[in-house]
Amino acid sequence: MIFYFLAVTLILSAILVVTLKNIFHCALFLIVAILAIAGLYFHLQAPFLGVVQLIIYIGAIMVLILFAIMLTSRISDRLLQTASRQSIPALLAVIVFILLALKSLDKTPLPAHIGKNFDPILDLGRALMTAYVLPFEVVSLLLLVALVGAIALARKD
Amino acid sequence: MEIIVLSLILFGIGLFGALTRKNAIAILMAIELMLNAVNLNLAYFSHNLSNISGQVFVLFIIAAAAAEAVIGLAIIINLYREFHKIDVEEITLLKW
Amino acid sequence: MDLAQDVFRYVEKMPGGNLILTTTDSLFNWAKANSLWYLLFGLKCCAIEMMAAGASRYDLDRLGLMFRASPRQTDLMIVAGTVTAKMAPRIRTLWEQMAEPRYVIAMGSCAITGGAFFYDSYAAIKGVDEVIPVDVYIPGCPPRPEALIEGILKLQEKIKKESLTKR
Amino acid sequence: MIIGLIILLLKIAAVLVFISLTVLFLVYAERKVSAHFQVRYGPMRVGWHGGLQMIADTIKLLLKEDITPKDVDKLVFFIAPILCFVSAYLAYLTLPFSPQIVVKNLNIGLLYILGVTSLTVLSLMMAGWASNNKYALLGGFRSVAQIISYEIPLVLSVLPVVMMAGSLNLITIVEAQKSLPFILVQPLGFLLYLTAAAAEANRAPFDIPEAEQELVAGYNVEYSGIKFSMFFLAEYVNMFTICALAAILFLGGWQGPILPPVIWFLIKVYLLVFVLMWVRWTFPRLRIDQLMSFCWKILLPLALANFLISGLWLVLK
Repeated sequence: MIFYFLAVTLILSAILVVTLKNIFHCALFLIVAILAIAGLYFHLQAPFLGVVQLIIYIGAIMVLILFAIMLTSRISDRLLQTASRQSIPALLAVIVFILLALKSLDKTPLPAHIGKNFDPILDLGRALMTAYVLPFEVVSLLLLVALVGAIALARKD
Repeated sequence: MEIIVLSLILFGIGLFGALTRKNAIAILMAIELMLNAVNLNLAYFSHNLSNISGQVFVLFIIAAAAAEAVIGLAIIINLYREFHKIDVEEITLLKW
Repeated sequence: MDLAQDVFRYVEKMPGGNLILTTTDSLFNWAKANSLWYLLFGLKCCAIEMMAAGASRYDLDRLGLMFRASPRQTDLMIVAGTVTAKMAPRIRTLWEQMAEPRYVIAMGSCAITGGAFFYDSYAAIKGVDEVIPVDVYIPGCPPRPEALIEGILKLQEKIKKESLTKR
Repeated sequence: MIIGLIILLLKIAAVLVFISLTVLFLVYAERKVSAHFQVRYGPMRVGWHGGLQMIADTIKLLLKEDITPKDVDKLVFFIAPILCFVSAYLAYLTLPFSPQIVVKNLNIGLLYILGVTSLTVLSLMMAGWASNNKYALLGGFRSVAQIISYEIPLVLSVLPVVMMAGSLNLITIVEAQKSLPFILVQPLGFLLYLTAAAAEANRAPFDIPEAEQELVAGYNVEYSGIKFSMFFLAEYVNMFTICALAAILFLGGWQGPILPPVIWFLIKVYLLVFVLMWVRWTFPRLRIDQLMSFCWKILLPLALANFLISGLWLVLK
């Protein structure tokens, strides 16, 4: 029940993100889509992911995108140009892609749900600090590099 | 099962947006949609197989997405300063 | 506000409607009279007296008056000082930006009639009521803070006589 | 199932009503405190010592004309205050007033509150953009830049508490402070939290987004009537939230002798609220560049150092 509600919200807002003409509204509907995905994470018993989605996607990434929109356009430029001559081939390509993927999904035997109980937060912390400690450090390095790179790109010299 | 189809549709919508949009920020938003579709898949399999690795990878992808958004937006702001527009079809500096 | 007025016009016709109406009227008028937020806006020397009235010794906050900088959120405009021909359109704009119900106090002789600039001035408007409607006039050049407070009390009395059906 | 749902809804309603009344009291207290700091009396005419002042203000704000200017983005202009209001209240879904009085005790309560409060940023941004007014836009820009900058020292100053309690659950964090409240171990962390949180809630001396002298009224310039009152109330709800969080994380929450837990909790929260008001009416406002450099050059290194030292201390203990 909750799942279908979230799924419909997600699909509708995602369609609006890629079709609306006003880019600020696009970004707002992207936020709705991200909220729906956070809800789906809670539904999948991954509450930590849901909250991280809230903090990082909405608190940081979407705010950055909104800032970029405000800096590069005005409220009076209401219309966003879309390449209409590409839309029909793009639609065809997307449909073919989805059909192919559905076909392959049909042929693949999916493993049945293993009802093993696990504490999502405790296990996540353990996994990050034992098996995945090296990737974890590499991610922090990546973030540092991105920070330096963004400052180097965006500063006026 | 439904979630895989859902994430597939979401990925398709994101792909459509990335193919048709001209505005660089709109393309970036479509790419965010695609990343989220992948994350949803990983979280679903983590739940289904009772294996925490999927969630760990979602965390890594979110970190990578943040880095990508920061660098992408810095580039877009720079482009706007240079050309006063951010339509990807009109910025043809690297085209011969 | 329009919707409320329609509703109250309808209530007035019902039996016993007048009783409901007077009770709500007095409640609403009490609220409006005791929470006059004034616009952070002064024109000339009278503005100094207005600031003094807002500060420690006279303390307009006792009467529930608080200043807001944005005209959208204010109820009362205290026109304190000479209205010049150049400033008049701005005052008109500010008044138009204020949300209903709104009140205006003309403070000091310049805002009432042009005061010392009544004769031989090409720049001064002869009274702010040529630009916007005024509810209370406070004479003086400039009026002392006590006079301003009395003017505000008079305005509160005036508000308490209002009715929702006719304004 | 249904009974559980009804009980949950009743709990939510009770908390909402309590918070709304508290907020009305806070606005009144702010006016009185400010007045007494400036050797004035504050509201005196409406009720005993102006006690009914907030009721008069509320009725008047509800009666005011609700203006929607001509060239605004109507949908976003309408949604922004609602989002601001709702996101301010969402934090109370997991904030415990005592071990029993909590709507839903989440395992990741602290993270949830931090995540939900980041929704406020969006509403401010939407309000600033949709108003189609340069003062509103500048106010929105400034408040968002300020809030997302101060979120980093805020989170870093909270992390040592999480390390010491070993949990993100707010009730567990309070119970970990049975012997001594964390403020005695983490005095620097408490100060950093309070500073960063005051900036998060746009309180003076960090209230640059609302600087009347330069920006008229910040992001809510074009709002009037009931929409403005939503922003106004959300601001005070946020102030109560940060003080409640500070009481839970650093002052030992509801723990104290003799008096019942809820009373202890409220005493601590109101004490912190009073400290914030005291700060507001004592210090002058910072400039925007001073504000930013204060965050990045002073608060952030201090928070990092505090984090590192507490980590080392916990490992070596």
